[in-house]
Amino acid sequence: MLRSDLLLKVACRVLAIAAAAIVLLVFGFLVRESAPALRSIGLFRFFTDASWHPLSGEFNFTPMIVATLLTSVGSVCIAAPLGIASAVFSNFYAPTWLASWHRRLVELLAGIPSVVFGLWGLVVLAPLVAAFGGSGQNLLTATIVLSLMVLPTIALLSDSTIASLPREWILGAAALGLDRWDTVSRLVLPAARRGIGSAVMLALTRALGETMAVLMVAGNIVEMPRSVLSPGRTLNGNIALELGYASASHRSVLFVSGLMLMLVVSVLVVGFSRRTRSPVG
Amino acid sequence: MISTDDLSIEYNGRTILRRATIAAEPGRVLALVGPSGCGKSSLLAALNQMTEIIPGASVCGTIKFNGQDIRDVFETSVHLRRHVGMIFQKPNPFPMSIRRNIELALHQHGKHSKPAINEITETVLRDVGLWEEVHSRLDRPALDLSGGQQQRLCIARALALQPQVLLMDEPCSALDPISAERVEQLIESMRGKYSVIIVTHNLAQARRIADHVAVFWMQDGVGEIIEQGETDAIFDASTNALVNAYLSGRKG
Amino acid sequence: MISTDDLSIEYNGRTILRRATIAAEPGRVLALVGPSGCGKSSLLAALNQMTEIIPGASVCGTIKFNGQDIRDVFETSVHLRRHVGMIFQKPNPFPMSIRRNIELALHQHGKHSKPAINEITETVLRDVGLWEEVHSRLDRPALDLSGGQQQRLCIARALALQPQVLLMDEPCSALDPISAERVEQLIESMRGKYSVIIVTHNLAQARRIADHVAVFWMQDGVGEIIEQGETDAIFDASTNALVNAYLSGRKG
Amino acid sequence: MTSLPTTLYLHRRRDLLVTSVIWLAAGSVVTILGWILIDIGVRGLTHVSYAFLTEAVEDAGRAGGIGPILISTMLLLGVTLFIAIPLSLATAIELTEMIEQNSWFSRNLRRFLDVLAGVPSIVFGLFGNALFVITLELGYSILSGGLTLACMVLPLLVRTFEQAITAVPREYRFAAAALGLDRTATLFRVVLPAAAPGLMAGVVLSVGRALAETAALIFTAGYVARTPESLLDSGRSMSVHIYDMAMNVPGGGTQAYATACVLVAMLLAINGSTAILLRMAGLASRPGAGGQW
Amino acid sequence: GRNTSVGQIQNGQHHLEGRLTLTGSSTVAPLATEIAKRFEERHPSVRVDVQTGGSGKGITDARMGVADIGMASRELKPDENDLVSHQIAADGVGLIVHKSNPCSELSTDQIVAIYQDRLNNWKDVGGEDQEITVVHKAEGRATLELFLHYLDIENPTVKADVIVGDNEHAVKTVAGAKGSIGYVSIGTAEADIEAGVPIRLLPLGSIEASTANVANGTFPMGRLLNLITTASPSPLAAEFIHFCQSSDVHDLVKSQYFVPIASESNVAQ
Ligand SMILES: Nc1ncnc2c1ncn2[C@@H]1O[C@H](COP(=O)(O)OP(=O)(O)OP(=O)(O)O)[C@@H](O)[C@H]1O
Ligand SMILES: Nc1ncnc2c1ncn2[C@@H]1O[C@H](COP(=O)(O)OP(=O)(O)OP(=O)(O)O)[C@@H](O)[C@H]1O
Ligand SMILES: [Mg+2]
Ligand SMILES: [Mg+2]
Ligand SMILES: O=P([O-])([O-])[O-]
Repeated sequence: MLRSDLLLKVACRVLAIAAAAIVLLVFGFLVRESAPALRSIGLFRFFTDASWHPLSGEFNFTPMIVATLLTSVGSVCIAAPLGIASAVFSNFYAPTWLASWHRRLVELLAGIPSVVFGLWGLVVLAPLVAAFGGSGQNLLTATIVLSLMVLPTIALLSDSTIASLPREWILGAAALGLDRWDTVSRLVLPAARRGIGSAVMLALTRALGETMAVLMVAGNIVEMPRSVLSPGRTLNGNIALELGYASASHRSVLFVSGLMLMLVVSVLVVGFSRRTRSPVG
Repeated sequence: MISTDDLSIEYNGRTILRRATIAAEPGRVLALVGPSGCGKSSLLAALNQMTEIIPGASVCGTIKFNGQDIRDVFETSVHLRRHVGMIFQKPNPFPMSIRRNIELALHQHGKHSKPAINEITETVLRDVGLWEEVHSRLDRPALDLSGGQQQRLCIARALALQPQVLLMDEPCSALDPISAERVEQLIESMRGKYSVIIVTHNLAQARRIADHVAVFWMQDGVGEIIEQGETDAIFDASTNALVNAYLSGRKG
Repeated sequence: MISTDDLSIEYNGRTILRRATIAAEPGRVLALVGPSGCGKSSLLAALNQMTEIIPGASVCGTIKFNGQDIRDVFETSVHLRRHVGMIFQKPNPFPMSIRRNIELALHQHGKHSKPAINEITETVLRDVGLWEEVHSRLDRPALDLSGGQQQRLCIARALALQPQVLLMDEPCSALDPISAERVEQLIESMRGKYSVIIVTHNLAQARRIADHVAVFWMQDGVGEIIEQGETDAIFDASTNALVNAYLSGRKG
Repeated sequence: MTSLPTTLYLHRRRDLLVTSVIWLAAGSVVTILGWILIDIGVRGLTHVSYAFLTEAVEDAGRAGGIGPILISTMLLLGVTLFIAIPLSLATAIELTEMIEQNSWFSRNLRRFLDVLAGVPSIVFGLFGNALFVITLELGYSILSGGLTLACMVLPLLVRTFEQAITAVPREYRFAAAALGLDRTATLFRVVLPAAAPGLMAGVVLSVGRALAETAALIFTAGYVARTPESLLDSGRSMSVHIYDMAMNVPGGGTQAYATACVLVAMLLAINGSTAILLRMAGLASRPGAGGQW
Repeated sequence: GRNTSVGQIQNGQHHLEGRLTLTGSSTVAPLATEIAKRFEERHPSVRVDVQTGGSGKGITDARMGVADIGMASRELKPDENDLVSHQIAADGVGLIVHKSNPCSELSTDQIVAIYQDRLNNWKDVGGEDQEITVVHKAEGRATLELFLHYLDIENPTVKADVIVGDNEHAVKTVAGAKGSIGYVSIGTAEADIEAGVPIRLLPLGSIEASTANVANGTFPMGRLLNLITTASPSPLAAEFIHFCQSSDVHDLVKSQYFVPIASESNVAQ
């Protein structure tokens, strides 16, 4: 092998490992910071305590885990159909000029700060949702705001997956007299399901990780949600809300919620990659 | 069966085929031959209105089905394509099971009963000589088949709709000689049942299977049909010097 | 010049070419003909060790350059390829300017002086008859050229390295007849200067331009060379029935 | 002729229905997102002026402009891309060109990056604070912030880079190899230039993501609204400023919206200029494969 | 540490140089930023970096030496008495309701009842027939501690409908929901009312919630904004704190809607 090629190979390997190592560093950091709490409180009480009042020594995370999963899964459930529809729209239904404008707009939205989404949710959306009673800051509002934030991710990645399908398939379908929707629903979407699946997965991790916007509209009460109109607090909202005011032991407990969140994400990611690796029909 | 009248095709305003007039007769095979780029594939695409979904393509002139303008006969191009099947140069089975590949179009065209579909599946797979080879693995991915098998599956899939016309764009050129021969036999066996229009670069093949031949040539950068007629007449007794040069391999 | 000795090629353990022995002589044109899928392109790929970068491909047997094993002559395949150029069926200029397309390989092979590069660029573009057409727009994207121009640019790009052997895989088959003729003339003009190995499906073309012909056939699903020799001897006086059938268009 | 008029009639009705649903879905996506954009524009656009872009922050942000904040944002972005692009490019190359797909290494590398994509931004903030600000003694600084953001956009960049590189036609690689280019040259002179539109799209997405980040920056790049004199100075990014104006400084609302307008304009400019750059380099992006129906 | 000041007094009082880092309370940060700017103008070789993050962070950072000065919007707790606090301004915490809410006054008992969910309709306290939405702050926040301390209740007994973080979060929440009640820094509320945000400050007992009443000491729910240092701050830090407490910055304190502290106290306290 040529010297330059060897150099490239080594450099890529080293940098790739470095990139992967960042996760380990983050994990290590979280473990280090949460160790005191885990040691003094133990894992069990995070699920069995009566409530979340860290200053009064009560540390129940369960409602927050539930709220986190509800809002992020819910937002993906809203965003996925819309995002996929938007990708199908720009590939099959929109006139060419409109398709490119549509793409551009969605791209633009991918870059709007979460604070701005949160602000919009707080100032515009929540008062509308307040018509159902309360402050309008609840899991529903949070889910809607989150779904808007992850929508561009799903739309753009699905779009590029669909756009990269072999054109022969689409011509073949047309030649068989399949109409547009049959082509999309029976051929394009099944063929693109891997790419779309990983777009949805990325959106889900993004939704799980979002902090500021959710914090601004979720209501942040630590309570088992009774309906979508109940307020709720997510794990990362919890960190952002309390960390700046936390004393040493309280702080450590908050890191446990960070660790918890990363575990949830890891389980989802590993589960997902297991599923997609199995051969597709 | 299907015919054109002074058909011209443009891509993005550039004419690539000028005033082509052809006619496919029921049960006969028409071969389109000629050098690359003179619009043979484009003409096929126009015949089943695939040009509609090719960005930038526009067609002018009339296409007739049994003597009537297709726009009067068929409500939409989807209806037309049910009667005019098409096979491409590169086999393009869908990324799903063999069975699904055949079912898909049947569903679209309103056949949903399981036994009926199974029956059609078996019939068409037998027709293309694939049944023996694949009947035990109908639910395996079609992409696992060899190239020749894939192409025959594509033909079977088109036959399932009981089309009246079959358009084939160099159906053998991506296949190994044995598969190619099978496909050729298949076309042979369709004579009398379907009207077939086939584009081929293989002049010997054209001679073997076609009843009629249309020879395309490029004039001033635009494709044209420079001669057409009975196969033997064209191959043996053409008076056109270009055609003779092309068919004898001296040009193109 | 370049030759093989009992070369076999496998893809993922499946042999597709068995014991091929060919020899390209300096300044002469060798044509490889035969039906699709019997390993002609694969043989070309093996000759300049492109098989190294095709996943699953493996080659056994020896390849010689001027009588010596290429592994002894050249340190790496990169060095070999500088002496053995290759042209593909589909013109594949890089998506950058015409000038960059030619410069790129020169840079790699150690030529950096601007005037020298400009000179080579002009020479090779003249050699392929493209200079008049493009000299005023050398910095425009190569993809804006027509197919025929692109193919000639690809040839020019290969010639810039002053290779001793040129491998061509159906270089005309994607071109319109006029471009194809120009490329054919170009090959004609290279006779005596380069050793050329060309794969073609156009038997007439093979006859027109080749000094030697090797005929491939598929035996039990594996490609083989069934006959080779002087062009006229093969076309007119082959004793092999298969070869005769193929060359006269009755098979394949 | 065995035509099936009833089902075909149904199909036509269905096609109309589906078409309306898809247009409706795409329309509502555009409407809601357009609503947000217009909301920002209406509340902030009148306040944007040349002075707003250049002046210093006054009265805790209620008065003056966002000059220093723009500069800090640019520097942060610069550091982020300077670190993240080579790192992600190398990782993407490793994943696409160097190792077997589906090998143990590639599977786990991908998994790690996927997990990284799910790390909450606030955790990135705390992590960056512990690692860069404290352990590496970089302090609250543009450098710390940029490094943290680089870790954050890494998974997104790697994924888009990977897609862009695999989309480069194999013919280019073959052509390059046939010209005797070695792997390094093939990669850097042929494959990456050919992938440039896709790579750019990835960079633009990541820039958007980096520009949008708040939580991670408060704890790393900090809050100082002065023009930074070096990369070791603290600097406030636009989104931190938006957050502060909206959530912490009473009467800062207009400023928050005006800053958001500038941010959106900046994204538009970046989007537009990359498109122009690519066109100038003769590297127009690929059209979609669906085509028109 | 990269944050340690190298402040030194050269040529007497007026040539200072070095860098100071402040972290902590988001309430104090905007004010500190403005004071820092003026301080830098007077001492061109000094850089004062103000970071935010919350009172808790300010106290921790000051103790660990990560920051030269911490900012806190609350008093130091008994377990924090290794540190020294320096008051720079005062602030009050007032109850806010939506502007359209006719309720004119709440007694302490009523507030407690509302926050403990024993009273949940405005008509019971002189308003319209509308449910009360209770806006509360997150555990650890200084305003929350002051509020609970004033009402003399424990946080776990509070049954809130919404928990918010920063003051403006509370303001925007109350402005967006007609039936809500919350509590924020009086300065914040006044600034927002001035800017046209539809909220209203409720009197506490019968005392008007206003910065004026905080200044004259009549408003009962007041708090001090503090700078926190270790027992021996660097000379530069000491000089800065001294400046913060001087009348030179009273206009800045007022412009940030806080109340200047009348008497100049000693840095060393
Ligand atoms: N989608 C398209 N957009 C623009 N131009 C096109 C398109 N498809 C084909 N062309 C051009 O139209 C001309 C005719 O192409 P066509 O494929 O019909 O020729 P052909 O006779 O089938 O050639 P071949 O024998 O190589 O298949 C060519 O110059 C080609 O470049
Ligand atoms: N990369 C590859 N991986 C696996 N199989 C391959 C690959 N390339 C070619 N083959 C197979 O090897 C056989 C020979 O292919 P090759 O392209 O060499 O034939 P050919 O003689 O050039 O045919 P044609 O005339 O169609 O170009 C074919 O069966 C083909 O399917
Ligand atoms: Mg064609
Ligand atoms: Mg080949
Ligand atoms: O940031 P605080 O002032 O609420 O501690």
